[in-house]
Amino acid sequence: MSKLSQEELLTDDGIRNDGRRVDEARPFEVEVGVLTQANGSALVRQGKNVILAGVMGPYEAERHSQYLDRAVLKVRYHMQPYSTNDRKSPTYSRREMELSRAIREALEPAVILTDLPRTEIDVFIEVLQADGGTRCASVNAASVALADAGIPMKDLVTAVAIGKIRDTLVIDINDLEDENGQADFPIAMMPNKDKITLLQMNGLLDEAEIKKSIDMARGVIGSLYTIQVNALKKKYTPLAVSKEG
Amino acid sequence: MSKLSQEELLTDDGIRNDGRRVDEARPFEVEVGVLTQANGSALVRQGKNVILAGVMGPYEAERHSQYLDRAVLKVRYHMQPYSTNDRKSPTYSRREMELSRAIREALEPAVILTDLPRTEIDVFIEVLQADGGTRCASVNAASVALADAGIPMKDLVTAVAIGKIRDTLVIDINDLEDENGQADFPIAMMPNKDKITLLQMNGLLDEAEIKKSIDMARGVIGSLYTIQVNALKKKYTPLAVSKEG
Amino acid sequence: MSKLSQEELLTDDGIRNDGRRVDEARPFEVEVGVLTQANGSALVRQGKNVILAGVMGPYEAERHSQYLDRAVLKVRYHMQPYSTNDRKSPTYSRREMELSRAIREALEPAVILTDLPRTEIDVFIEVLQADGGTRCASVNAASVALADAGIPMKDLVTAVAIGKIRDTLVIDINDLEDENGQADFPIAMMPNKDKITLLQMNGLLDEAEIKKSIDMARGVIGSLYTIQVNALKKKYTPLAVSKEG
Amino acid sequence: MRKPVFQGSLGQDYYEYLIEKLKANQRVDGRTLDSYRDLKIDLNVVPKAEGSAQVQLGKTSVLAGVKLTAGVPYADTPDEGVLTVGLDLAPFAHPEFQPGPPDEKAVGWGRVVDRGIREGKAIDLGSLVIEEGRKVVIIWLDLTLINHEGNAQDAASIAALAALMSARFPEEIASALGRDSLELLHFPVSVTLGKISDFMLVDPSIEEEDYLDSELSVTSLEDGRISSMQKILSGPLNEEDVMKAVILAKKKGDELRELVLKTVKKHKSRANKDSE
Amino acid sequence: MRKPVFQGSLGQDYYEYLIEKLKANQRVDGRTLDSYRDLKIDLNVVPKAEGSAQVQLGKTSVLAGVKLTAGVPYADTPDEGVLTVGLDLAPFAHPEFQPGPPDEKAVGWGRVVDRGIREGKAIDLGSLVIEEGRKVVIIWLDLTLINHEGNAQDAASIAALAALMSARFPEEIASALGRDSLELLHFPVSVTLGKISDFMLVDPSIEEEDYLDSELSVTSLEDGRISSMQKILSGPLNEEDVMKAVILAKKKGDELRELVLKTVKKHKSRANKDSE
Amino acid sequence: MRKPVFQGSLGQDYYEYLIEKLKANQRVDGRTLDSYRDLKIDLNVVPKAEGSAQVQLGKTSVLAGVKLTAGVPYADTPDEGVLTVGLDLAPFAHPEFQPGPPDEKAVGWGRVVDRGIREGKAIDLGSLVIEEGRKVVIIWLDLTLINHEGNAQDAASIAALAALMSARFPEEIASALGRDSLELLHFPVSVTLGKISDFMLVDPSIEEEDYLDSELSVTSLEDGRISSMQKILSGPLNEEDVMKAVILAKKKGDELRELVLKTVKKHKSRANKDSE
Repeated sequence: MSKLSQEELLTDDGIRNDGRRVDEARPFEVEVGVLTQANGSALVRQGKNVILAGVMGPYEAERHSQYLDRAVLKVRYHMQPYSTNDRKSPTYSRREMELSRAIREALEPAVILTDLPRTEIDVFIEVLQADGGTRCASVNAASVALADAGIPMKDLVTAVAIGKIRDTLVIDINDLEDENGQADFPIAMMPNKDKITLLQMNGLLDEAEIKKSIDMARGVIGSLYTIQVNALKKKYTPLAVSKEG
Repeated sequence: MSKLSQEELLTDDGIRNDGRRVDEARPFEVEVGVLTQANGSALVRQGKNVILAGVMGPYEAERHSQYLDRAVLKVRYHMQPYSTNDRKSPTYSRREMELSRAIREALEPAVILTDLPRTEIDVFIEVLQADGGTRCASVNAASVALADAGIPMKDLVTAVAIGKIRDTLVIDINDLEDENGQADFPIAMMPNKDKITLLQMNGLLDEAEIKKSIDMARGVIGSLYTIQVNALKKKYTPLAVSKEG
Repeated sequence: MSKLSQEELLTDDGIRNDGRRVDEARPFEVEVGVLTQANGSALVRQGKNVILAGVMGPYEAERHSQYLDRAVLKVRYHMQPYSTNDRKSPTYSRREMELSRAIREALEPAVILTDLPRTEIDVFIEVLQADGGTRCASVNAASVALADAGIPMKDLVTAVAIGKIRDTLVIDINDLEDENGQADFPIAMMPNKDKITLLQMNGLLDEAEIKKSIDMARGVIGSLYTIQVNALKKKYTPLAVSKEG
Repeated sequence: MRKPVFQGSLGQDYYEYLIEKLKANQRVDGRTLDSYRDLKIDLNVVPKAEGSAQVQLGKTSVLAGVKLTAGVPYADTPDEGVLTVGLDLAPFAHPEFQPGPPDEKAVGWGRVVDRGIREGKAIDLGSLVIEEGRKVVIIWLDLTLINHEGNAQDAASIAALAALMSARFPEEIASALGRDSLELLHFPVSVTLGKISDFMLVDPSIEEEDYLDSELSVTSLEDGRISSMQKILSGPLNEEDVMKAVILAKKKGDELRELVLKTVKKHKSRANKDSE
Repeated sequence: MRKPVFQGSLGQDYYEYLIEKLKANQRVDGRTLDSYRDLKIDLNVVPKAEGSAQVQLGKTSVLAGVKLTAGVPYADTPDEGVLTVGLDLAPFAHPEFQPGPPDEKAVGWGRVVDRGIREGKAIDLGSLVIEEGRKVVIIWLDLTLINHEGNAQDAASIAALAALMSARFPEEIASALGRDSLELLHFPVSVTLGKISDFMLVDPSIEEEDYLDSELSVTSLEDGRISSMQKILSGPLNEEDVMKAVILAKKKGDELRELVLKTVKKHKSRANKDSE
Repeated sequence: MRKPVFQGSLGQDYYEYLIEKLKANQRVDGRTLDSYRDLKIDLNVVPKAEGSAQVQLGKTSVLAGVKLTAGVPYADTPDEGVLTVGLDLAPFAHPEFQPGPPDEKAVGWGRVVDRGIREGKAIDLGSLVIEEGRKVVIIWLDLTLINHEGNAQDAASIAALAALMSARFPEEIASALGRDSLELLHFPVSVTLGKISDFMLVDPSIEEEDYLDSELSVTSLEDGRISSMQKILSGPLNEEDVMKAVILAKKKGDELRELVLKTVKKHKSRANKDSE
């Protein structure tokens, strides 16, 4: 991918490389129940990200990994080889391990694990197309899939990444902004509880920018959450990866 | 390996590169009971293929993989690094996994698995020298080794690969014919039942050629079968990989 | 590492490349109880080798690997990537597997395994800096760590490598002498029993040289043993990898 | 986990019900023995890939992604491009699938797709050389089974063909080769038949798969030739079964192929219109 | 193995004792909520490495080794050196650690160190080019947790910084680049805070870690900017928690950084004296 | 799985029977303490390999295959060919063997063969350079234990020597080097001794191996020098044991070596006759 200057990423008029304003999130679509063999599932399109999440379980956990007083939640985030600009090896990488953990810990506070002792719940996430902020889009897909599976939850979890371009904070960064920008700051929240469940930051931000980022994220997350909830209210949709499908 | 033309593989007089006629199988030898630690074993030489098969078991299967009403049959096909023209990595490859499965499914119909509930039978195959049609030679070795181990069987399984050279169907193709020919069509049968238990085809054949291939295979398989049976009637032979040994 | 001639390794005056005489061992230091989470531990500096050994257990062995009449001793020798002149891959290598076994078998005769039926004892060895004879230094560290863990033992185990340079036997060879010398002959003994528990030789030695090597080793081992015992008598030392620490 | 020999996961009663139906030339989902479930093909579903397709065969769903890059040829074929086929089972596609490297099943499905294309000479690998011995086109064809409701084999085969046909070279390769797509020479399509008792049926559903004695996948070309056959499962076949399968595979293969060609054509004309 | 949700390994009583203490702004080992355990830094502990450091934070001990070699740059950054960070858990460092490839925990700690350095632009990778596109400096930073008594994250971060600062190029590289060390532009230091109930405390001990609801590691630079943040564990945080953590991280980061800088300075002047 | 300390798989009675025999300088299979089982060597058993041999020591059987290819030397030895030794346990060779990467046992046997050859300078690696720093001969020596009835070590050592001695370069290498075979400088042969109680015996059978306290493999050359020693198992040895083993290893090594040399010579003269 060629390198872009800060000016190419954000014009003097405040327009970003994909035409958005600094406070404008990407198109966000959620389809629920798109798989038949999973207990719950969701397809999320966030910008050009296409993320499929499926939940298997709850089922009885194997003896050596079960807890007497709660469920075990496992998360596996995996990218398909064709999902990225350069072909990705299908082998599970350290980065995928790191993201799987971050996503799991983002979801755990919302799942009422103690309602399901001795069981295991598996969340499988496949990135079909990646466009920056895949971990946020994955959280958005996974929390809806968990709800679709009927797993008891305190709240949904909703996520968005704040970025910094040309010393300006921008909302819901895409691939080019992630690669060439000054910061990548993914945040997940339980919207109704105003609690942060995922927080990672790479880049350079000062104290004030961090505070402002969280406030910006809170706003977007409210809108995305509404879309998640509406999707859950709709009935089963046959899976079509393509928007036109 | 240098590429050969169809004319080099089959002369106008119908003579193949190793001197055989189109309907002539390669020399086929079987020795039984060549190993002392295996419950059954066989060494097969089919052309320049040298294949050693050993059967371990039946023994009690591990709890999580056992069936209450039948035995589990496992097959592992493995090539020694020195068995091929170019040195092969000793690591188990996808191709070896694919062939192991094909060989297992070729043998399963002949083994009376329900006579041995809760047990496991392991068939290990080592290719010591490869010369085209190793999967067929492996089936021939493995079915004799199973019989040598006293495993109850409905029939032996016997296999041969039909090929196509210069638009002519030929029997029991060797390495050069496999690499440079127009088709590779391995077939295994239970000879007394006239049932096909392995069938794979790579190349380009039309409907009539497919039918003719099966008929040709049936004929050869009858001859090979007789050699297998005779070998089983002989007593223990000390293992000598070399023919002169 | 550049190659050195025999004359560079040993002068006409009998001085080795690091200033030692042929019968002079390297500085040898032992610190005991340097780790808090291990049941026993020792840090050994033998020349420029820095070796850390930690013992976990005895703890109840897993069912499928436990013995009713004795403990299982496991040893894992591992080199840190920065421990060698060229960076070593952190992946566990065949050489590390080979050395782990040699060290385990060097220790086993000294441990009274039958005093601890059904248990497992794990000895973990990390080479922090390598300077020739790491397996001997590892044996020296591990046997002290076992004693520190309170594992019942018949004797300590003490080791040193004899080498051959310019057709002369030399004691306790370093890295350069190992790489460029004529032989590497590591020997471990239970000093009070005068029993050999590790013996490996690479190089070219005749019968008389082998005998002389063992006798030379016995002498050094006596001195090293005293240092091991004294270290065990001292109290807990906070872990400092550096000598000056 | 594999099922016991004489009993599928739905029990012996279901088996008898299934056989009863088959005797009346019917299947439990209402199809006849030689009819496929509905087939739906979406193209360019992963725009970041050079080619992509989603195939829905009933509720079975397979995604195919094609990446086209420039790379070094194999030492023994310096004058040919490279085709690499992989097949991944998404762990949410079926409760029995486990994450990790492809197992025997996945390898098998992937190899049949690979062989059907390669042996059918669908792609002229010799036309993919940028600089002999140094730089050729690498075709990465990656398939993902995202929902498994039976007959993953044929869905994968169709998805692979559709993705390859609709793939476009990245600029650098297009200008080096002077054309913008792979231009297939042949159009291999797999047709899978299952045998239960004495009945042969096409496009088995997942409920039927549980009771199959054996399965035969036959890949045919548009000219009626067969480029790959693969028997799986441990039940034996008769010669007549095989010949019946070959004939049926050609017939059904033609129907499936036509749908692929039509879909790709429609897609290309729409794409051309969009770019005008 | 992970602990049950509402109970650390020392039981419920210990939890109540811990909370009681925290209410009085005290911790079970006598510290206040915002105080670190004793920090000890030894440099050049592995002389065979180009740089090395051992950090002891209380009884937690981390070793950092830096190897500097010449190698080929990544294809997409031909004008930059390469930084590679690995973190290994010595199996004797804690009873729950297993030998083998790094697990989720080890990967996490290593990545925070990596990102703190990389995102903080501590090293000018552009200055590490020997021959553009062909030969650059490869920095192998390997960390080993040799005794785990809590807060491995910060110990690793400090060890990494100290090892990088004190590293010296091998002769060949030094003469090619015309300088003998990495010359850091910034000095990132991680400060880790744990949250138990409503209390935020720095530098959690291993006993406290067992009862933490969540943990936040904040890496700051000497100019007050933050180069990396990482929340772990499954308890949620409020916005105020985060902002409180950022402020505390800057303050404590300054203290820790000063000690690193002082130690390295002392070491270098001693090394110079030795070489005179 | 390893056996309990004080009991082999055939029980305590067998142990006492074995000791009783040993006291009378006899072994359960009728041999004296210092006699080998029958040794049979077949050459060129895998004609596709450049060299190969099957060794049968009693019923223990090892196959050695040598492939000779041209390849790139190691960076630190640009003026030397490469020797690579691997040893594989065929899973049918013994009920305790598992398929998969070589375990501790297999690695150990392979390494002793490797070291015996390498340290004994049997092959002049410096004579295997086709183009310095770029192209040298790679020797792939792969050993397969196909039937394990005890003393796999010595069978592997003899098979390796025989295969190397009888190997012939492929044409391309032969013409580049101006000779057609490896031309060994020395002939290392391993002799393995087992210790049970106070008895040392050579060439232990598999029944005896179960009761061995320790084992010592000594590789000697034709000039009486020792090129490798390896003690295994957890029983200790005395100095006298070692020296006794060395003396016996030289004596028995000479006998085994003579048989190898004779077999290779016969094979070569027959091969020459065939090619006339």
